[in-house]
Amino acid sequence: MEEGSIHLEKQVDVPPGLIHFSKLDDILNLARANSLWPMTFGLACCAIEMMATGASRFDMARFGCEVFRPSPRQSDVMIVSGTVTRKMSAAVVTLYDQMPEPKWVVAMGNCAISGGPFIFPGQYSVVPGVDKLIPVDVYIPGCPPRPEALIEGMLKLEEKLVGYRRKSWPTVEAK
Amino acid sequence: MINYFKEIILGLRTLAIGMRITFVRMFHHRVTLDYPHKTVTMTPRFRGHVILKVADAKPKCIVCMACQRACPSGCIKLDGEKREGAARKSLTSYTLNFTTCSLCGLCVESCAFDALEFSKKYNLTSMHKEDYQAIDLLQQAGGGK
Amino acid sequence: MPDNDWKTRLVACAARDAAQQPLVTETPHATKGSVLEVTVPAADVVAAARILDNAVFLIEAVTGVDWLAEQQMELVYDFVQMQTGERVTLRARVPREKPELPTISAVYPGANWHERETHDFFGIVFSGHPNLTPLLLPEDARFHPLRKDFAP
Amino acid sequence: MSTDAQAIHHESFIVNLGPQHPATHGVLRIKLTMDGEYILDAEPIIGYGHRMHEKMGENRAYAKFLPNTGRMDYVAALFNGHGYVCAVERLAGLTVPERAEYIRVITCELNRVASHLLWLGAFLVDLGGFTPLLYCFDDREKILDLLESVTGARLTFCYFRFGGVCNDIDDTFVNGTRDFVKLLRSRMPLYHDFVSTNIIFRKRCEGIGLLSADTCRRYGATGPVLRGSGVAYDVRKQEPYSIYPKLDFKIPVYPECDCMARYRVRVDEIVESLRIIEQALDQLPAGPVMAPKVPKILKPAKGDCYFNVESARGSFGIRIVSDGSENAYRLKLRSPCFSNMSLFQEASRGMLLADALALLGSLDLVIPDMDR
Repeated sequence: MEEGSIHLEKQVDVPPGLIHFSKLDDILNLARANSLWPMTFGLACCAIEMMATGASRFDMARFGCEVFRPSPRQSDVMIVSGTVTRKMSAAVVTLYDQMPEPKWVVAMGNCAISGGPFIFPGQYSVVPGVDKLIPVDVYIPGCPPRPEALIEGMLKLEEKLVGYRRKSWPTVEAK
Repeated sequence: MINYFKEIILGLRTLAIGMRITFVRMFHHRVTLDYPHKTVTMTPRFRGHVILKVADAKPKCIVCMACQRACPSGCIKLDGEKREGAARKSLTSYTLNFTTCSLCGLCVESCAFDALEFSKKYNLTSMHKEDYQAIDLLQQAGGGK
Repeated sequence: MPDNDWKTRLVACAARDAAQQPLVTETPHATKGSVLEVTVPAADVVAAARILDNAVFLIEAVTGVDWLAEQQMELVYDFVQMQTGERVTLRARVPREKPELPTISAVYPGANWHERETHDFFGIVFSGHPNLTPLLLPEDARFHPLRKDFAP
Repeated sequence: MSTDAQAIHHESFIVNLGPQHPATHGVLRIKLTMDGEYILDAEPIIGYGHRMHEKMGENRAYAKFLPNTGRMDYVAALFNGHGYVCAVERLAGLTVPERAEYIRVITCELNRVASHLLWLGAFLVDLGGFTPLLYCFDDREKILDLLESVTGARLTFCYFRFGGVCNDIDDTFVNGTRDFVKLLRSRMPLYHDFVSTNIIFRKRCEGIGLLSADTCRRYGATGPVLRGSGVAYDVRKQEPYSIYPKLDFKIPVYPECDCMARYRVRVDEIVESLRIIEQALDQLPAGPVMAPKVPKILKPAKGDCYFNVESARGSFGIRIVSDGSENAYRLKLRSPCFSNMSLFQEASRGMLLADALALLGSLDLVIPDMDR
């Protein structure tokens, strides 16, 4: 890697706990799934759609994830909304490290997934996907994704946590 | 000293105004869209990712490569072959890397044969990145082989 | 007191071509977007900027162009008059192997960032600049991406 | 005062604001040297959102740069597109049908209203009031619905093309816009009641963040920042482009130089934009929306040109240097946020930190527009 760029380190997987309480874990996960606290972490265009999702029309509060925390230490979901540049990558990793376990990452938008339209041969600034830096749980493609897609992504994350999709949130097939 | 009390009174007044607005709003219609319960209909021009148009169970694409050339981020890859006895080239593969797409719509505009259109899929999500890195549009359009 | 005589003073400041004519082009606004284009010697940029400052011009942008074929770097300064909307473009050329010219950030403090950005992208050195460190690129960047021979 | 106490008094410390901080609206970092609650020096460190737009302009064909224009100042994306297509049209000598010009102005002004509404909400969140944001977003969503029905996207519209626009507007859009203009007019008193009269808001804005007209000029600050300092500079009036000369609108100017003046300028601009939209809808001519002969691959003649538009944040300029090939030789993007932000270091000196954040909010920054 050339001079002037920040080295992207490989993440070390956190080992699972030694003792498991299966039922208790299920209950804990159910509680976590219904009160995901995202971090206010806007990087680029998608951040505006994230704000729109939190605002009146789409209202993320209905899913228990309206408590946008400005501090990483109080949040458990990181919505990477926008392009991660090499200059920013160290800060993204620090923020991720500062979040308490358990924590999840949602890559919102094409830039966060793969660098999006800013990837071209000879590019010098954009990290090709935030999954090169931190483990990502849910990918939401789009440029930018609509707020419905972000809501769908949070529901997907809940599904990942508890293992099933709640009956009260029906699956929507786009027409 | 008088100013101090004036400000307190003014503050209470503005507080009352704000509370009044919020209170009145409680009896207005709901602004929030009940998303997963109500499906949102997309406008006809909504730009989702592109899909191939089909006519007579065959994609209308004639493999002129105009969309591949027009794409700013190079996310369309298509290939075709000239079969024996066929009047035009037929499509053998059409893959879209949706993760680098910028949804600009230049591909659809560049198509002179009306073979591409936007899908209305507005709420795609996945736990796997690979799902969108190579979307096989030909398969979605119903084969072609 | 705004200086109304800025045009003649600016022309006097301009560089001369082979026939000793000042390198000044005046174009209608609709064709190029600027009213007056003046090429000045690299050393006289500050003097030209001072003339424009006295005539209450607003600094719009400072940028560079890398002319690889001619082995030169061109500096382009854009100014606009706030009342009349007149637009003046200053140009200066420096050799590509030693791109250096004085900074105008003492006259226009806003040029500070523009010059840092130009230094980032082209490696042009603005002598006398208070803080010529990378602005948009990472702090330790040593590359100049908008040079035509840049290869990452 | 003893020497010890003096030493403590003059002890300064460094606070890092950002790159992730809710008040910086994105990935801006400010290195603050503080003396207690007072700022001694604030050095903005930018570039965390640098996305190489200028480089991409050089190695992509002219048409392929179009999607990028929506991603610089994404809150008011249409203005960048407008500046870019106008610059290329000027360079290539293309003429635009009149209907397309009207559609451009109508959509741009709608976008300006949306941008100012978003700013209003976000600014008030900075100052500690959350409720108005919900009202602002409600109105903004209505604009986005209108724009989505015509452009197909909610935020990063890629709508303008060289020689026109890619979709014609229909009666639904025209009627919807008329209804929206009426609705927003009726909502303006609500914002006034909610915000302008609020004592906390006034205390935090009046006389805070003073920027003299001369400071703005020397730093190149434009848009509502400059107009809030008493200078009536607006590209739409000073260097009229598109169909703005045919429309009757005022440039709101307030001479107070503080955050409140900038707030008032923006709110008045919303009202003026609504007027522009109504007039443009009334005058809307019939006809095509694309110039008849636009080459598929543009190769403008050698030369360069500059084009300015009045974006929601100030004067957005594009300089294109063409060498006759299908890519631009050099594409310079002059973003208003970059210049507006550069005066922060000088303006914030000696301010309280909380006031500096009010100033930062009132500059209406979009970080990827600044970093480009």
